[in-house]
Amino acid sequence: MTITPNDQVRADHLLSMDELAAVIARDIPSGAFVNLGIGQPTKIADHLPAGSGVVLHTENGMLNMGPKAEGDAVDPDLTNAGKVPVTELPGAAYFHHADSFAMMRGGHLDVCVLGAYQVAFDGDLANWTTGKPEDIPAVGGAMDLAIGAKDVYVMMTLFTRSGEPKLVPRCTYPLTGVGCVSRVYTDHGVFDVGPDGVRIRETYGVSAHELAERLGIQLS
Amino acid sequence: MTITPNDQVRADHLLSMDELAAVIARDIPSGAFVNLGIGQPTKIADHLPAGSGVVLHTENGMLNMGPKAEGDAVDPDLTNAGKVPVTELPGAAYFHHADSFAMMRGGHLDVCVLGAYQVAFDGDLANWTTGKPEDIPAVGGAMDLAIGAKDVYVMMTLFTRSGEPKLVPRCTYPLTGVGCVSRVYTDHGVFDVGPDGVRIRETYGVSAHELAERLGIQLS
Amino acid sequence: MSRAEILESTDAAVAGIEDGSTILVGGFGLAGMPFDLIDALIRQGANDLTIVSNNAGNGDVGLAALLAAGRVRKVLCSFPRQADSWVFDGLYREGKIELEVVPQGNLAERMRAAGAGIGAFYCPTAVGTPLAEGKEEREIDGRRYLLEYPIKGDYALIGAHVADAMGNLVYRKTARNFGPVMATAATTTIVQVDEVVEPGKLDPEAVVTPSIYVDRIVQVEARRYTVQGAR
Amino acid sequence: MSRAEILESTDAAVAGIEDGSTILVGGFGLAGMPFDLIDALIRQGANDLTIVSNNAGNGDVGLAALLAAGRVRKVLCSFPRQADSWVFDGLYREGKIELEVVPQGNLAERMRAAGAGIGAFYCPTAVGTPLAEGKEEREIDGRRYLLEYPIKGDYALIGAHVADAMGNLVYRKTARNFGPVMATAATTTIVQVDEVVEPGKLDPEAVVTPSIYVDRIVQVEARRYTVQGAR
Repeated sequence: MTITPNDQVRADHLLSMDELAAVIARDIPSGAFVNLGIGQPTKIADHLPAGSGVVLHTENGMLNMGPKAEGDAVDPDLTNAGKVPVTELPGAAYFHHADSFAMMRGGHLDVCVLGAYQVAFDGDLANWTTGKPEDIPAVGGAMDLAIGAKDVYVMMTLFTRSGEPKLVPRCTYPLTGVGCVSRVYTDHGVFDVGPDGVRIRETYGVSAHELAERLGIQLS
Repeated sequence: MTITPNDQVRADHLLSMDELAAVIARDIPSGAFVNLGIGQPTKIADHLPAGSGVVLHTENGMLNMGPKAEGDAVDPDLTNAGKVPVTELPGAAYFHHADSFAMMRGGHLDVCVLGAYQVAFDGDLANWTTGKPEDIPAVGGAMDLAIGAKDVYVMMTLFTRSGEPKLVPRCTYPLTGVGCVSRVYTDHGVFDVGPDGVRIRETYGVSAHELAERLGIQLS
Repeated sequence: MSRAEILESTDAAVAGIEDGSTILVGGFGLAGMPFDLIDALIRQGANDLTIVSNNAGNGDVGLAALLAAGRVRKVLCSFPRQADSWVFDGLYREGKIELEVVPQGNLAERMRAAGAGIGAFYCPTAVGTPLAEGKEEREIDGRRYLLEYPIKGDYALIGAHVADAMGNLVYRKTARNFGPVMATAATTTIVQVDEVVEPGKLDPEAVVTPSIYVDRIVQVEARRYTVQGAR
Repeated sequence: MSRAEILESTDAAVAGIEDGSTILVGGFGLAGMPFDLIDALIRQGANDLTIVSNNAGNGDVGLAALLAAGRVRKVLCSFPRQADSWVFDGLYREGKIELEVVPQGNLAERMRAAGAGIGAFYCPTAVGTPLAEGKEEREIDGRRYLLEYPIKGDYALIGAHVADAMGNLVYRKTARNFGPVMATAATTTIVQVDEVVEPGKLDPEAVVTPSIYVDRIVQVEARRYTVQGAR
């Protein structure tokens, strides 16, 4: 396992999830078709520049989803995958679930951004269940998204509340997908992952060397 | 192979294809969803009684197809599977080819009526190619229709121009489907076919015994 | 299936559903959820049911009420655990209900396969995960796939927006979700709609579920979605 | 695929198609046939093509003209032999073109599989017939099935009725046929339409091909379908 350090520290502090959402929004190519997972990734939509031409997909059956619906615009027949009322932009299209997941699984989305419990250096993803016996398993569309988009990004804090790294040599939580993640955005920095191992792209409030050390990886 | 004779002769002459179409139209249940194959079976539509509620499917992507289009009603974007211009009835629906064939192959049509080169006593069907080296093979939707409808009827003359039976112990032409035909309507009579063998339902201008003899079958 | 029947009441629409049936229930959260048909099913009394639906009930209404009435033996769904799935959670932890977790796309595609006459299909979802256990794996063109089988229903209960008297259906926005797929996968499809119109009133280019897939239709009062305890 | 491009000419729309490409060509007879794109493809000059289409050309126009120009190595289709398929018939009898006959439903479903990420599927069509030769057979729940693989295109050339500037498409009547399926199965989908409108002008409930499947759009003159020699 190699790690390519990049000592260009891009911020003097750890990023908030909102700041991180802005970083991800900046990296999404203009005109891309994108699915934003339930939870933190939803924030990314608020940071997409006007005129970016990014088209949002929601797996419950819609392309060109608009922002959250407020007040009278709330329509219980129009929600995102998190069941939050949303709006429709000009040029939207609705389709049923088999067509929506065919779109995902057929590799037509350019980017999807998911939360995660753990990501492995080789791109394995764990984000659907802790596997604890008392947890009721629930997968939703996570496994379909993991294998579906051309690029799967993860958005997460780099460490758990108790300080354990979530970017790991090998996932200990049950997998969602194998080798499917290509990039990991965290409050401490951004990492490329995959068959060639992990590479630090940029860091926030910490040097790449310090980060490598905390992740327990020897720099080559 | 057994044959159950039924000496109730229903006509004093062999039926024309038009008369046979009327016989088949009479047997199609009210409200049924039906696909009429290219060629002779198309005639059946002209004999469906008003108010029969029969809904016609055409595999190029339509339910509730109306009669042939004439004059100004001809629209090159609206044809049947034989590429003949047709019309649309109130309550029609259009769908693409994958949806149309899913409808057929999923067993949702009640009846389809096909032409045939040969039908075997056990319901095997041969209607897509003679298998002669000089013939260019072309199958269209024949194999999908053969396995798709709840009841597959065949409409054909009982003998070739040279007098060979087309209802045979075993097909010599290449098969379209195995054991898929349930009933055969011919100018000489109507036959049920299937795993229990062939049964004569009614005859036209000929007795069941005479017919059995011409088909080369010993009555039990 | 022959022509759709238009029924006067939801009770007539669910008549005859047998104990032990597999029932496909449409909806994603509240959107497209056939609440009136589920209420009628609770009154009808069928027992020992297998329910196929995206979720396993919200709050104390709809599927949650059917579960609470003890009518359900097994649930196939993608996402049982939600903030307000307390009825299911309780039954599950007490071991009173079986659960098969199916990835959402597989749930949809396996029902499509049932409706389309596909015997089984190779799918890339869940390869290498715990949900691959017991499934046949095959490599095709360098990619790993799992073999998935159809999910067929005895009945589908779905919600749509408008039906014509032939049985053609249109839906509203993301309330479309599982309805069109479930309609193809069930022996008998029962639909609650906001409105029934004469044939010819729906645009044939915009029909989503063609009449061939619809058996029984009942018009219901417009639903207020501000259901206590369900979101 | 990123946002659809709207091009000024059919020549621009077919630019860059490489020799040896597999091209999915929409249409069933004349309905939905992208004549203008095929004419541009003939001018463009790509050679050694594999064409996937329901028929193998009618009369002397469209696909028949592409075949006559000697650009096609192989045809996958369900029904090559027609009253007016003399161009194909001649090439085939002279051994100048390869033919793979595919049942019409398999043609559609195999392209759907390509678009939907399905690795392969078991299908009841053609069991026990000469078209089953070389295919894997499996019995599932007492019924026999053949294993069928996806058909993927490098390009799809299709005809639609109206596009919005995002790339959403609607079709007209039975001219819809293969277009929506082919659009999902090709790396690059090129569409000729009668009209391009602003986003928001198409009813989002009635869009048949969502914009994600469309790469290039060109508006063409309304076609007179009374083509000599083609029906």
